[in-house]
Amino acid sequence: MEEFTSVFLMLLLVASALAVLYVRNLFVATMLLGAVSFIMALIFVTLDAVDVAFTEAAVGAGISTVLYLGTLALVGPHEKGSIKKPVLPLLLSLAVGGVLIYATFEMPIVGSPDTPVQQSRLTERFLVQSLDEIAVPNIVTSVLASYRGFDTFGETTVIFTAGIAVLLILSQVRIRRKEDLADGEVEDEQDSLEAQLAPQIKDTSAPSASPHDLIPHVVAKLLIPFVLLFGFYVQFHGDFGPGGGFQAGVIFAAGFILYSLVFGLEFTQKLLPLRVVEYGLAAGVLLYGGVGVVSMLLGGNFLDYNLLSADPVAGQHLGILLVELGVGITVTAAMVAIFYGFAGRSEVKKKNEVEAK
Amino acid sequence: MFFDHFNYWITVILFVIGLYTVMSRSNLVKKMIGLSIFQIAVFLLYITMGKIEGGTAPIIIDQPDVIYSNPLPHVLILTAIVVGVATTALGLALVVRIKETFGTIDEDEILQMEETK
Amino acid sequence: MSFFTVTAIAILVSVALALTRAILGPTSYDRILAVNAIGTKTVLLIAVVGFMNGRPDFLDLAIVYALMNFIGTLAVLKYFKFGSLRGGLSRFHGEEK
Amino acid sequence: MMELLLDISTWILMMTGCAFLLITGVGLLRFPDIYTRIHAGGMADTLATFLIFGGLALQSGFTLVTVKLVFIVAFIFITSPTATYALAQATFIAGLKPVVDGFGDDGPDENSNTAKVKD
Repeated sequence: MEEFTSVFLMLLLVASALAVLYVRNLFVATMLLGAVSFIMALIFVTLDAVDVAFTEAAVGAGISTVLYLGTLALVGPHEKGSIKKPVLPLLLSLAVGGVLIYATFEMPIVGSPDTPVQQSRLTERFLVQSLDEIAVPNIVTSVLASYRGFDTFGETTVIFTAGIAVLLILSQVRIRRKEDLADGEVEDEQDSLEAQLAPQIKDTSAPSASPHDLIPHVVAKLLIPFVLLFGFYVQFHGDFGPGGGFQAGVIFAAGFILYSLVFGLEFTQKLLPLRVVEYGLAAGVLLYGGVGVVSMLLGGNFLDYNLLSADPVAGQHLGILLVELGVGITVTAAMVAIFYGFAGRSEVKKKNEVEAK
Repeated sequence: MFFDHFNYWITVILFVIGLYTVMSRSNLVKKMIGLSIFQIAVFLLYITMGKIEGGTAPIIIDQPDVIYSNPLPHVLILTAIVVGVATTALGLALVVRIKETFGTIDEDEILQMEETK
Repeated sequence: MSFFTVTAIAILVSVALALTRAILGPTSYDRILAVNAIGTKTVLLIAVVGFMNGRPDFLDLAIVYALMNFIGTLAVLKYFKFGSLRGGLSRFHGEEK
Repeated sequence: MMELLLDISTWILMMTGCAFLLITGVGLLRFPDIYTRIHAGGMADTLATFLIFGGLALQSGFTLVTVKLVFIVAFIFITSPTATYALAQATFIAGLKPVVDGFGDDGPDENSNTAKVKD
C-alpha cells in the first residue's frame, strides 16, 4: 500500500512539474509550484523523512510561495515567448536524461538494506550509539545539532548571509536617505517618508473601511498567538518529535508574515522593527558560535557539548538546546528580513514612479 | 521488478524538467522556478537513498526490532531546503533589481540592450 | 483491507481530481481553489498515513500544513486584490480602480 | 465487543468522509463556474475532514494524539471557511459573474467578463 501511495504521488508530482513548465503565466506557475511542494512533502512522509516533510511544508508551500508572489508583484506576471528556438535545449536535456536513466540501473534497489548508505559505519553509530552518547529520541536532531554541528553552523551562516544580502539588495529607506540628505536631517527623512504614505494608509486601513474583510482580520487575530505558541512547541519539542530550530524559525516567521498580510507592513514593522530583525539575524549566529567558543574555553574542541555540564549527556542536551535556539532565531530573522525586503520594495517602486511623473 | 528503480526515474524526469526550464525559458523568474524543480529532484534522490524497506521514521520508540530509515540524508536535506529558500530569495532579489535597472526580466532583451549600448 | 487504506485511496483520487482542476484552470481563482483543496487533502493524507504506519504521533506535521495552506491562500488573494503584499487586507477602497 | 463497535463506527465515519471527499473532487472538476466550485471545494472539505478525523480519533482513544486531532479539526474549521470566503469575495470583486442558466440572458456579457480575468 505504501508503495502504491508513493508511486501515485510521484506521478502526480511529475504531472504538476510538467504543468509548471508548460504554463506561460508566472503567477499560475507559482501556484502550481506550491502544489508540487505539497505533493513533494507527502512523498517525504511516505519515505519516512518526517523532519524533511515538516521543513518542506513550512518552506516550500508557505514562505516560498509568498516570496515568489512578492517578486511577481514587482516584476509583473507575464512571460514573453522566447526568441530562440528551444530545440537544442530539449535535445540536450533529453540526452542528459537518457544518460542518467541508463545510470539508474546501476543504482541499488530502492529500500534494500545492503546499500552503501545503509551499511555505512556512520549509520550504525547514529542509530545505536547516539542513544547512549546523546540520548535524544529524534536522531535527526542529534545528528543535525551535535554530530554535524559544524555543518549546521555553516548552513546557519549561509542563511544569515542571504538575509543580509537580500536586505542590502532590496534596502528600502537607505536609498531615499542619500537623495534627501541634501535638504534635511536623516531623522526627519524617515518620518517624512512615512508621513507621505500615511494619508493613503490611515483612511483606509481601519477595519471599518470594508466590513467584508472583518472575517480575515478576526480570524488572524485569533490565530496568531496560537501560531507563535506552536512555533515554541516545535522549537523545544524537536528532541522528541519532528521539529527543531529550522522548522520553528520558519513557523515563527510565518506568524509575522500572516500578521503582515492581514494588517499591513507598517503595523508589523512597528511590532518588529527592521533593526530588531537585523540584531536577531546576528544574535542567532553569535549564540551558535558562542556555544562553540565556550566549549573551547572549557578545554574541549569547538562545539564539544560534553563539557558544558558535569554530566556529558546533560551537556549534550544543553548544547543542542542552545544551538537549536540560535538556529531558530537566525532563521526567523532571515525569513522576516527577506519578507520585509520584498514587501517593502513596492513602496520604493511606487515612490519612484511618483517622482518620475 | 518494475518499481525497483522507479524513484530514481522520477528524480531523473524532474531533473530533466528543471534543466529544460532553465535552459529554454528566457524569463528570469521562470528560470528560478526551474531551479526550484531542480532542487526538488535532488531532495528526492537523497531521501530515496535513506529509505529502507519496512523501516520507519528515525525517531526512537520503545519497541523491539524496529528498523529505522537512515537519518543522515534527512539532516542534509533538511538544512538544504532552508538554505535553498534563502538563496532563492537572494536570486529573486537580484531579479527585482534587474527589472528596475533594465525595465525587463527577459534575458534575451537584456542581452540585446547590452549589445546595442 | 483496513479503513485507512480505503481512505488513503479516496484521498489520493480526490487530490488527482483537484490537481486536474489546478492544471486546467481556466481562471486563476479556480487554481487557487484547487491548490487550497490539495492542501487540505494533504493534511488528511498525512494523518491517515501516520495511522497506517502505526506512528500517529506525527500529527504536528498536519498542523503545519493547515497553517501554511491558510497563509499561502491569503497571500495569493492579497496579491490578486492589490498587486502587492504591502498594505493591510482592507485597503482595497484606496487602491481599486 | 467494544472494539467491534468502535471499528464499525470508524468504518461508517470514514466511509462517509471518503464519499464527501470524492464528491468534492468530482464537484471541483465538473461544476460549471467558479462559485459552484467554491461551494463544492469549501463546504465538503470541512465536513469530510471532520468525519475522517472523527474516525481517526475513535481509533486512537484518549491519548495526546486525539488532542492533536481535535486541534487540527478546530484549526481547519476556522481557517478553511475563512480562506474560502476570502476567495469568493476576491472573485466577486474581480468581476467574475456566476453562470446562471435560465436566469436572465446576460450570457455573452458574462463570457466577456470571464475572459478578462482569464490567464
